[in-house]
Amino acid sequence: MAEAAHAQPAWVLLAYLVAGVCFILALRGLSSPESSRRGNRIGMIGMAIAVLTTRATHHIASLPEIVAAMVVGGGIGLVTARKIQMTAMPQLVAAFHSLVGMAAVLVGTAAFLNPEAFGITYGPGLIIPGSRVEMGLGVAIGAVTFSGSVIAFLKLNGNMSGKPIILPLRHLINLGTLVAIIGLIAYFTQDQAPWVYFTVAGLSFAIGFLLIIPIGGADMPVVISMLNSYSGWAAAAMGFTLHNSAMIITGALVGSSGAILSYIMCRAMNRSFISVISGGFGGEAISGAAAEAIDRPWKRGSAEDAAFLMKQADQVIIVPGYGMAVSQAQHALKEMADKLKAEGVRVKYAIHPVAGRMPGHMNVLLAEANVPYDEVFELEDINSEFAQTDVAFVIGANDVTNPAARTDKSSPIYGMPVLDVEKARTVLFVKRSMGGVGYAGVDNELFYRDNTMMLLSDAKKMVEEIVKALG
Amino acid sequence: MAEAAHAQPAWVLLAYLVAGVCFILALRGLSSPESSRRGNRIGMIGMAIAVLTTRATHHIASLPEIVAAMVVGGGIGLVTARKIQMTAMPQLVAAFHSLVGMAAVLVGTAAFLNPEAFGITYGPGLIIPGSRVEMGLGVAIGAVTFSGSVIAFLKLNGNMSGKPIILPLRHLINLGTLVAIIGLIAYFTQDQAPWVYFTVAGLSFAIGFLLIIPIGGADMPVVISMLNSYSGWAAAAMGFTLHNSAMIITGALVGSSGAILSYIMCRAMNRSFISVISGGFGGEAISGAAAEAIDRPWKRGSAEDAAFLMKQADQVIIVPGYGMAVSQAQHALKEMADKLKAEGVRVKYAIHPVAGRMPGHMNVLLAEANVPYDEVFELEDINSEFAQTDVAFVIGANDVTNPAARTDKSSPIYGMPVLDVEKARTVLFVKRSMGGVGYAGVDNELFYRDNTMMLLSDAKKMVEEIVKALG
Amino acid sequence: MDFISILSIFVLACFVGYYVVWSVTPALHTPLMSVTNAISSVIVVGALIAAAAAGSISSKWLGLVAVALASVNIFGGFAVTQRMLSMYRRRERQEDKTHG
Amino acid sequence: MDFISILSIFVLACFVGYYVVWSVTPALHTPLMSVTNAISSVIVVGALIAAAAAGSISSKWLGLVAVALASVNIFGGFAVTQRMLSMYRRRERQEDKTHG
Ligand SMILES: NC(=O)c1ccc[n+]([C@@H]2O[C@H](COP(=O)([O-])OP(=O)(O)OC[C@H]3O[C@@H](n4cnc5c(N)ncnc54)[C@H](OP(=O)(O)O)[C@@H]3O)[C@@H](O)[C@H]2O)c1
Ligand SMILES: NC(=O)c1ccc[n+]([C@@H]2O[C@H](COP(=O)([O-])OP(=O)(O)OC[C@H]3O[C@@H](n4cnc5c(N)ncnc54)[C@H](OP(=O)(O)O)[C@@H]3O)[C@@H](O)[C@H]2O)c1
Repeated sequence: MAEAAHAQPAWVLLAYLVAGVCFILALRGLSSPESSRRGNRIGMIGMAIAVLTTRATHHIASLPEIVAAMVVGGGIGLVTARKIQMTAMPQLVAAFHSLVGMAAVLVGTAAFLNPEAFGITYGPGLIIPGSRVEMGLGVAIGAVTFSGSVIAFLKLNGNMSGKPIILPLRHLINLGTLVAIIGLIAYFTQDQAPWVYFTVAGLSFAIGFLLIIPIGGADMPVVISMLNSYSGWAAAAMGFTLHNSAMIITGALVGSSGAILSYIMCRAMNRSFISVISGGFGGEAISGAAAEAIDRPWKRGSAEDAAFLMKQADQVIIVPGYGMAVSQAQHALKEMADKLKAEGVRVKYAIHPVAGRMPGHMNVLLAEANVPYDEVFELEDINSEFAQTDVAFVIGANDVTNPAARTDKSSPIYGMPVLDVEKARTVLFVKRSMGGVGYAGVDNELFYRDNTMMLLSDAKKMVEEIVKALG
Repeated sequence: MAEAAHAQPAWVLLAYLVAGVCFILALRGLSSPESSRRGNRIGMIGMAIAVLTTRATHHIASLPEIVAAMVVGGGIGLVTARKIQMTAMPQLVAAFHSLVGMAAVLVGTAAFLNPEAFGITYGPGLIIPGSRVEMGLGVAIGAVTFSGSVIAFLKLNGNMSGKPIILPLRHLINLGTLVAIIGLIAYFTQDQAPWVYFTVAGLSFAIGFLLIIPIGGADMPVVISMLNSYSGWAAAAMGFTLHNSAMIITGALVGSSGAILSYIMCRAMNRSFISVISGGFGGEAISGAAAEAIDRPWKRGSAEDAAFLMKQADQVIIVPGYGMAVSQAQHALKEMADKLKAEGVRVKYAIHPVAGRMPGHMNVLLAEANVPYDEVFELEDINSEFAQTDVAFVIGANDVTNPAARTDKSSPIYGMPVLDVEKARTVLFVKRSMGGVGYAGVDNELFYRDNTMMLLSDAKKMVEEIVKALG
Repeated sequence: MDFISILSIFVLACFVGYYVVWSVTPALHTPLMSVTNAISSVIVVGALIAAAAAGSISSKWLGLVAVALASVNIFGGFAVTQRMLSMYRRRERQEDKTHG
Repeated sequence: MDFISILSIFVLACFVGYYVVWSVTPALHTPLMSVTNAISSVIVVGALIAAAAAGSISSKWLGLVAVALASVNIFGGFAVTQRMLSMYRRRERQEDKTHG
């Protein structure tokens, strides 16, 4: 009885292993766009194997209800997946994470209420102490994932102000809650009382909120990746409880993926992970430098000027940034590039690793607009080309072009690698205003350079006008 | 009783896991020279953990004998490691592989004779059928590794002619032997008779010889890698028998390493693995093209000419090949480069991925001569620089510079990437004769180009003369 | 499967995860986020066990809700990933469309 | 450890092996060959078990010979790898030597 879940027939264990391998292959497929679609299908197969194996090995008393639950959930998922705007991907990912977190909490609670079904008892109603720890950790991580993701979703979706909400004494409160959670999980191995379990769950929900509200809206991408990582560890903890290799492999994959993406983002922003998590940064950016800078002279251009300049060029490099995503200018941009190509201009896209607000943000938007991915280059591959380029067309990007990252030690982005757009013969900047700054809240000296022309307008409108001017 | 080996205490299993992880970290360290030394030490720690754990969990009746065996073996190993010439590395690796193969055979035989000690019985003297398969596979792979490596060693060390020895009907004989081995292993699960076991071992020794003798001496590097891979799979098979995770992890690491290195070599030689293994290629290279080519005009230079040309140069790129290894010219070469640097010449080294006779061959020789590894460049990183280089100094390399790989579809090296030495203003070739060809047995059109000067001599002697001429 | 086996699998899976994620091309980091999301709902296995069990009504309903939530993720996650991935195209095909 | 656990460990270890070997820099492929050689003598574990057992004299002597052979490899393999690796040096130190 005690080891019921662990004494599964060999083919079941094998099936879960195969499912785990399918998930590995799904991520492996993402090493290139060609193999990625096949990889995704292998991932689906893996999930089907996991579900069918579970279905086949558990006497299912309530098949109709389960099918109903899957149809309802699956339906909602499919419709959402079809309808969602590509620019809303960050929110979607946050929302989906919250569901995984909630599911982990529910599964943990079900296992707590009915441990026999999970084969984790060593006597009537008595849960094996090791499983209690795993269960406690799983529920705690799941709850943090849930509440944290909900806040991240609300901030990204604009239902909640992106401003960091700073409580007094927050570090003390967080630390206290964390210690309490760990202490209660330890105590849980001695006393299986419901109040212990539910207090762990409750405190974990609370700390999820507390941890995320002080973090500014703009820092949410790092938070989402971190929560992604957490949802992986939650799945792994459940996998330890159920001795299920598919869950353990998945947990490790998802856990690593989130951690590595957070690391990549922090490194590219030149900030430590701790400083992101401790919050208070990245709210509505308003900077002193911006206000004073407006006095400096700068050149304004029109759509016609831009069209004229680009038509003459041999090569134009387009540098998209967050502003392109906000105004959804990618389709218009593609049209503009096609027009230019028809005029014999070579057009390339230069993508900074953290342009936009999440990893790969610009790539997915350009792909949506049908830009072939072999015209799209990463920073290292194209940075040396700006010097031989006639026009750099910067659309809604700011920080990722800011030379202060190279020269000004006091700048918050100092040390981040940037695109050398200023080496191009002419630099065009599309943005809405001279005062508006980007994510890091700093002004960009390039706006005031001689070879720069500012195209002040919403990105999409400006590009559409350029397309018109190109005739 | 039956599952004795499998019912080990948790700390033992954990210790073997830790040992396995140490081995992973040891290979991981090799991703850069800086981390490699630490990695190697971690590997040693892993091995110590594995040995000490085994020692601690088995009642050792014969400790003095075991210590004696380790001291003798270890002593021989250490002395060999200290004395060996770097140019003899291919032989050394082959010799070491043969020992691993033999050890696997001996362990398998010991387990067959005394299965109780390994905890693989289900009744007095009766071996679990699954373990019989694993044991049979382990012994077969071990025996192939042993006899194959012995032949490889003899061919590489010159104790045996490098000529392929082609038996009539060899494919049929090999296939028959292979089928017999597999059939006997299957039969072994039914009948545990000694004759079955020892016939498997005997046939496997035989097939190791048969497989390797038709392969020419020059193809031995691929063979060694393949045998490396085999020794890994033999260790993994033993790991399945002993349910030992350290052995399984090691087996998978070593198995992959050998397979990947063979793949890299075959790809760089533009030959299929099958064609290498089926043999008959790469003996003493004598080619018709070479004899006829001698009539074409070519320019001969002296050490003084070479010294003069290089002294005048802004940049010299040195391209070492197999001939440098044969004549052990690396130290003299380093001296020459130092002299040139003292004259203000920029000196770089260009390494083709399959220059020499084993992966990384040139790198280790240059490292031995104290050439800093940041002066040493891989093909992709330096190939574009030849066009801006005054002198390409090709020493004992032939195939890796042969433009026929790009232009002549009928050439055996067609399709292999090569170093574009001919783009340099002057190309110096150091080799012993005009007729002598390289591994692939083809002449090199570059020898007869206008901007080529041939320096005919043993590589080491020629370089020493150039050093003298440089003053 | 004993605890050490599970632990071994976990440790090795962490190595695999580390390497496999670093080898993902940066251009596909957004699909990576959504596909990891989809696969992390393998937690549905636990939800199915809970929902299938006859023992406890409350546990059954918790399980059913968890099945529904995880299903949103599974179907939504894979579908949105597939939708994104189908947008990544090379120039060749592109040209076919434009000039075809 | 049951067979499936062992198999799972093996499968995952193959993935790890694949990635870890591809990430080895080509300049260190020769040391890679010698260090894999050294670690593959982990087969010494089996040799020790055989040599330690009291049951059978022949098996014991086979074990002892295997211990000796594997020891050649262990000590020789790691030592020659260390010797090779200690030769790979950057320019900085080099310069110290040359001009120092
Ligand atoms: N990608 C990631 O993974 C990630 C994650 C976390 C943080 N970050 C951070 O995000 C930043 C990304 O840099 P970025 O250069 O892409 O963006 P940015 O520096 O945030 O600048 C965005 C620019 O777009 C303009 N803009 C906004 N809406 C616009 C619209 N509708 N039309 C035209 N322009 C508009 C803004 O100026 P106006 O207001 O004047 O229009 C601003 O100059 C970096 O600092 C990076 O560290 C990235
Ligand atoms: N590295 C690997 O992993 C590996 C593995 C398997 C096969 N291979 C193959 O090996 C070949 C390597 O190309 P490579 O360019 O390095 O060598 P190569 O093409 O084999 O040429 C060696 C050259 O060195 C000369 N030579 C030999 N001994 C010499 C001495 N004592 N002094 C001066 N010159 C001497 C030979 O000409 P003389 O006789 O006239 O002196 C010959 O031209 C490729 O074909 C590759 O596919 C490499």
